Amino acid sequence: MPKMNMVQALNLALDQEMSADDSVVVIGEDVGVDGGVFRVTDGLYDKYGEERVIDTPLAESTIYGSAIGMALAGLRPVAEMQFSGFAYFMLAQLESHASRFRSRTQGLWTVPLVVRMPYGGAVRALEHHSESREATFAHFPGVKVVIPSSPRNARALLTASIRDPDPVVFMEPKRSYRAFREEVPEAEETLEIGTAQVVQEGGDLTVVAWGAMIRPTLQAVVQVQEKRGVSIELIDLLTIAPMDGNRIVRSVEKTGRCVIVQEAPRSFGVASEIIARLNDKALLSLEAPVKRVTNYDVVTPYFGRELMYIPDVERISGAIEETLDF
Amino acid sequence: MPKMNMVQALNLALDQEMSADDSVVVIGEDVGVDGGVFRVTDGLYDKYGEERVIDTPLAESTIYGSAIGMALAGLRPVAEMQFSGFAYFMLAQLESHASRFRSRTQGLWTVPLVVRMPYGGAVRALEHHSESREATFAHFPGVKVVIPSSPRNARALLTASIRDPDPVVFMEPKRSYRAFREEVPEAEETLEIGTAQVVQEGGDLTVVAWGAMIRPTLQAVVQVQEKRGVSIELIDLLTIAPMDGNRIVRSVEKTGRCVIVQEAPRSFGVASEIIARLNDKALLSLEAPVKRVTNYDVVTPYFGRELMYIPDVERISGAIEETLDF
Amino acid sequence: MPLQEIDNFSISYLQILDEHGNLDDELEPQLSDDELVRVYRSMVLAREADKRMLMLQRQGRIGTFAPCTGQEAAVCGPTLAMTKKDWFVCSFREMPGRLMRGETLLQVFLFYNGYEEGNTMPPSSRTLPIAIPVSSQIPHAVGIAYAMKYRGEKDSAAVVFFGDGGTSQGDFHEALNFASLWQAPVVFICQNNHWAISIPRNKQSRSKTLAQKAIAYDMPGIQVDGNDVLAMYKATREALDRAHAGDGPTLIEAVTYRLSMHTTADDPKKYRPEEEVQEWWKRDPVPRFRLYLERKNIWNAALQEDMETEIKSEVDAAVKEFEQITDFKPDAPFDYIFGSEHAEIEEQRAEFLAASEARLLNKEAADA
Amino acid sequence: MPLQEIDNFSISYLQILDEHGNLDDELEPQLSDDELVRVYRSMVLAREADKRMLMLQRQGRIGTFAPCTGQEAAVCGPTLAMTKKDWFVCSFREMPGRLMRGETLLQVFLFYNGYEEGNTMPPSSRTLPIAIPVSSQIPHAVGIAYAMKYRGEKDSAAVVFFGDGGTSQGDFHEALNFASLWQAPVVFICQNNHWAISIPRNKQSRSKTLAQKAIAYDMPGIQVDGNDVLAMYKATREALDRAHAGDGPTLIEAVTYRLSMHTTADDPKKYRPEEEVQEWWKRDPVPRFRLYLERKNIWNAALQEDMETEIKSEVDAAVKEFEQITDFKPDAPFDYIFGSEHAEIEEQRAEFLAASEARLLNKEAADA
Ligand SMILES: Cc1ncc(C[n+]2csc(CCOP(=O)(O)OP(=O)(O)O)c2C)c(N)n1
Ligand SMILES: Cc1ncc(C[n+]2csc(CCOP(=O)(O)OP(=O)(O)O)c2C)c(N)n1
Ligand SMILES: [Mg+2]
Ligand SMILES: [Mg+2]
Repeated sequence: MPKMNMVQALNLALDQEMSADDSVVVIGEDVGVDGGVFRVTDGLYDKYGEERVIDTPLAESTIYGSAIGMALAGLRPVAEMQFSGFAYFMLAQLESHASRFRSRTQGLWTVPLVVRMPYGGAVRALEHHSESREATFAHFPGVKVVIPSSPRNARALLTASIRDPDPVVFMEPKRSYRAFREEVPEAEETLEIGTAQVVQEGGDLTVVAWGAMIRPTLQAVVQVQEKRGVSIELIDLLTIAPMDGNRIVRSVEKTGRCVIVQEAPRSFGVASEIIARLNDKALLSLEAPVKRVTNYDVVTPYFGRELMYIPDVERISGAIEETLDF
Repeated sequence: MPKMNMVQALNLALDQEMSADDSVVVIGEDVGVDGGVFRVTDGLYDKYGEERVIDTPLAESTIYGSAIGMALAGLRPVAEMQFSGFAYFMLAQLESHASRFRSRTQGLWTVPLVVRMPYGGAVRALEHHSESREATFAHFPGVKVVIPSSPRNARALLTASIRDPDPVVFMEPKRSYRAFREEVPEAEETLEIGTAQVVQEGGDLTVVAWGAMIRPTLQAVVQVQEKRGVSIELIDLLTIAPMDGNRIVRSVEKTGRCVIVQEAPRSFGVASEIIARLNDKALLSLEAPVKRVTNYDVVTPYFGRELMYIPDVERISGAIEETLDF
Repeated sequence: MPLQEIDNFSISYLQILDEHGNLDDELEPQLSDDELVRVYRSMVLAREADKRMLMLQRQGRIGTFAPCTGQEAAVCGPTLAMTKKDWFVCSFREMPGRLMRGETLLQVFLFYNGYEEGNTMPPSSRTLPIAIPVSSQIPHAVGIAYAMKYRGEKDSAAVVFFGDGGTSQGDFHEALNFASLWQAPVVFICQNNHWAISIPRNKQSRSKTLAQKAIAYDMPGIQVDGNDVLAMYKATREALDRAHAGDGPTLIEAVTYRLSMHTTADDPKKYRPEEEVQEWWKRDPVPRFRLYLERKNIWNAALQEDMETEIKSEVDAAVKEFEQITDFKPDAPFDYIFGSEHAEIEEQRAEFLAASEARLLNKEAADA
Repeated sequence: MPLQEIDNFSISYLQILDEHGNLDDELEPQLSDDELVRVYRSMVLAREADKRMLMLQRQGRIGTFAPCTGQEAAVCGPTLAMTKKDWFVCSFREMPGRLMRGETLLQVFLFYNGYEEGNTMPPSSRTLPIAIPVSSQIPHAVGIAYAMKYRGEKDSAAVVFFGDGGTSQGDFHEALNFASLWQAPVVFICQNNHWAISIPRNKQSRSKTLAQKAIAYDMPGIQVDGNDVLAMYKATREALDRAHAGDGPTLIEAVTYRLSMHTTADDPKKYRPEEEVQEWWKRDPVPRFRLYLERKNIWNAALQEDMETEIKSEVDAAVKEFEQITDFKPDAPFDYIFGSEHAEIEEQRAEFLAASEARLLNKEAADA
């Protein structure tokens, strides 16, 4: 199996789906000739031509809105928002239409449409290039929100998203784009949307994380395990909505303790929803309050201060230890 | 004190603030000659003229975006979104700018800008006119989100919002616009933003609600109190963000039980954040899981089915009883 | 070369049958008698449906709706020019066109009575459901047109309707720009009915015409008498021909008038002079077109009477049928939220059903 | 009146000093020698700053930035035409103008090194911070202009900059429409530098000029040689005069070129032919304007040399000063999230400070 970084793995998924199905088209700013500002669509323009790899004018609402039209007419567009920070411009189209066509028409009309967007911080970027707002999308009924964490699951989830019958917001942790390589099978591979994954099993505490947070979380887990001789279960959420709450509940029923690592600001984030699910179904199993390790409720500072705000190994391991000690 | 409905009370707040301060201007679709589709701005056009009560073209992003400019230049605009369902069109301006100017410039530039929007269901309206998406706004750091529940607190909170130094999203429960009257003092009155209110004290269980949910919740509370001989504390959130979590925590430390009533779909809503705060600070006081009474994670159905989906007295009282019995 | 004129543009106006019934023979489109009667009947049916729905709404038997009275020609003319292979993408005020596309009054009534069951025009109808957020449907039409072009369906184009207010939205601008760059087969039809709720046309844009907005995109733009069904037909037909031939999009401004209220929730007296409305009643598209048919000797009072009787009973029947339907599946929203099954949704459905049952039991207990 | 032309429009082009240094005497603006030298120096300073920042970026000493090389005339000409009472509303590529408005290189470097401390032009400067979401700043300018009009500040207008890519955004359209309806004192300056990252101008819009988009709003629109600082000055001056006189907004398309990369994160070789870039170097606005100054006998090689030395040391000094600043308050973001105090924020600040302290202690422990 070839080793790939996440950019290459995403490119592989797009390439294979495009080659298998000519209804798959790619649309966005700079996705064509330039191959995307992160090179995720590199080579596709040369291979599939400008009709299938569509360089658009600078207008997020109509990139997404016209992709809705394409999906209604039978295509399977994969739209790109250059950065998730500019996705607010298309939120009306997502909320008003993509998420609603199926319900509006009792299943007659559907919008199988993936929108990919790099998200998250720690890449020394300018303002608006560092946010992590999965909760915003996840709160819209009818939208699936997927966040991979590694090259292999990124490829499998993107493939599954393209084949999915519903609108998918596919958020790519740009910090992880080139951070590491992993073996990715040439042969097609998918992962079920709506299913969280146990990265490692453990009995003393459950940690839930997703996206770029998986790597520092795993480091923290290993560190605390070594230091304290405990075993920690790590769950990678992978799908934010609809959330696989039961997987987390089962784990916490076993471990009794839970830490959630969220890159986004604290309040009204995904971690709160996880806590609510644990409250619903596993309250009596809890031996300590669930701990949220998150960014704070401030505007993400420019990159000079950014790394002090995003959860890091130290804060995560600190939270794990505190929760073990409670 | 004159008795007013919420529309009149809001109108009073606008009128008094406009008369006291000529930097206050009103801007939006149909807010002028027509007096707003719900008549909240009725009479202001005649009184203050078209320069201060600005009928705009149909373009939410620039209604809000130009209001940002007015605020930067020293005015205190009160913008109206005709319905919260169309506020997605201006979310980019809210997230990218209104919420950020203060942080961006370390306090040098600020955006004292209120955006009013009718929200919520149960008024037999067409699609997009029934949603309750306070959580979407609340998750953006730098934005204050305020939801009144009665004529009197609506007036006091709108006055406070107009005087607030920060961007405020002021969500008006349209179902409550004309549902009842209340005495509202002529003399100016404000309520502190960021502070929840105890509507009634009680020792056996805490109920938290906001907006249009306050009325059915109060009914349910009274019903269960009578039936069961218990005393229930009812908290009206009033400000969604920044949330007065400590007020709820103190209450639940006392009662040990909590029910939250949320008109919005369940997942990633405000109720989850409240549960997370209780988990943080009052977990050991909890004698039962916190119960969420909410809409479901579906697209709000058209009005034929809508009332089955929005929390009602029966579902609320059922949840209270279950939580008491746990 | 200091200050130099480098380009110029013009905008034209099309009218074939004027408000007095005068006809421009040279421009008269060649339509069969059947087609002429079909479009006339559609206009009359729509007018009658509006009336009945207003009554039903006032009686609380349906919810809010947006009447199309006065704009029948501006909607039916273009719809007549379309084939089933073309896509009909509308806003919320084009019921006359929807009926021509095959939607039934039953569906219309169900929809306006708050049931998704009214939205049952399938994808094969190429008729999209109503879109409420102003102008949000325009990008859809452009994407559909792109798909048609991509699939090589040369006789398929998208026709999209929106209001004068709609021209102010960002989506209008972005979508016209995309369509122009893609040379996509789209016909943009602006229903300039002079009002966007209480905002008059001249407070929506300072431009003298809305058609001239096409110049920004190097797109053909034309202003048409929107109360002249022949002109609307012809302008759309020509735009569709261009679209089908691969020559790209067109913007048509239909100059018409909203003779009724914005929606049943609106009171136009608050903002609109009654005299203006009266002026426009004189330009009513329906009698104008009837006169044309009569002059062509394909219509007369007897035919009119028959048709009116027929339409009335058609509407009566639909109202009756619609009010008999009551077995709406309460938990249908859970069926249609996703195309795949998810535990969380199913758990919530169970909770919903349990709550419904509890409600029922309580009710029975209370009733007993 | 069947098919009838009802309106027509034209677009003009302004150039005063052409790329060979030929001057149109009649159009030449009457600027003092001081003003001419001031704007020339600004252009040269900006060019030098771009160079240095590119170097710093490559060395990891600052972060991503968007060079303005090639567009100095298109930015500095308009800025020269403004007074302190006018508002400067820019995008992310107008550093030359920001410097003219009083921003220091120190502020620029701090900003691009990831510190809000660089954003310290106060409201009294009437110079807004950089706006990154494309075209999102245009509505702000319109609102500011409205406020000026409302306050009766007749000598104040807003000048707003955006790119050719920016014309595709909905906010561009909506804001121009508002400005036109309000007859607000705004000058819209489109920096048509022919590229929006990898998208060439002709894939951004099919219209021959971007200036003609003004026709959609019944607004004066003009295309100007953006590499001719005299023409840019003059066009802006006239637009500002109109704005100040209450005659409303103007759209100016500055035809210029992005000689450098989009940002330091971009590699234009991937999409842009080198020959095109070379062609545009021949139209470089800086030497063209120098020639003009020399022909006017207010500039020569000695003055040039002195100025270059001065600028170099100015930039050196700023770099040095900037790199000495290291005492950034870690928890400043908590100070500036709201204008009022809130318990939740303060509790989180305490948590943040505790975590920072723990991190420090851990580090000391590890180091020991
Ligand atoms: C984005 C959005 N904003 C506001 C509304 C509320 N609204 C419904 S129709 C309307 C006016 C529409 O005017 P126009 O486009 O001229 O169409 P008309 O109603 O005249 O057919 C408004 C403001 C809406 N539906 N969508
Ligand atoms: C709304 C939005 N979408 C995407 C981007 C990413 N982006 C930054 S600059 C740019 C191109 C801008 O082109 P243009 O408007 O011509 O300005 P130029 O960069 O040429 O100065 C893009 C796509 C952004 N900043 N904002
Ligand atoms: Mg209209
Ligand atoms: Mg450009």
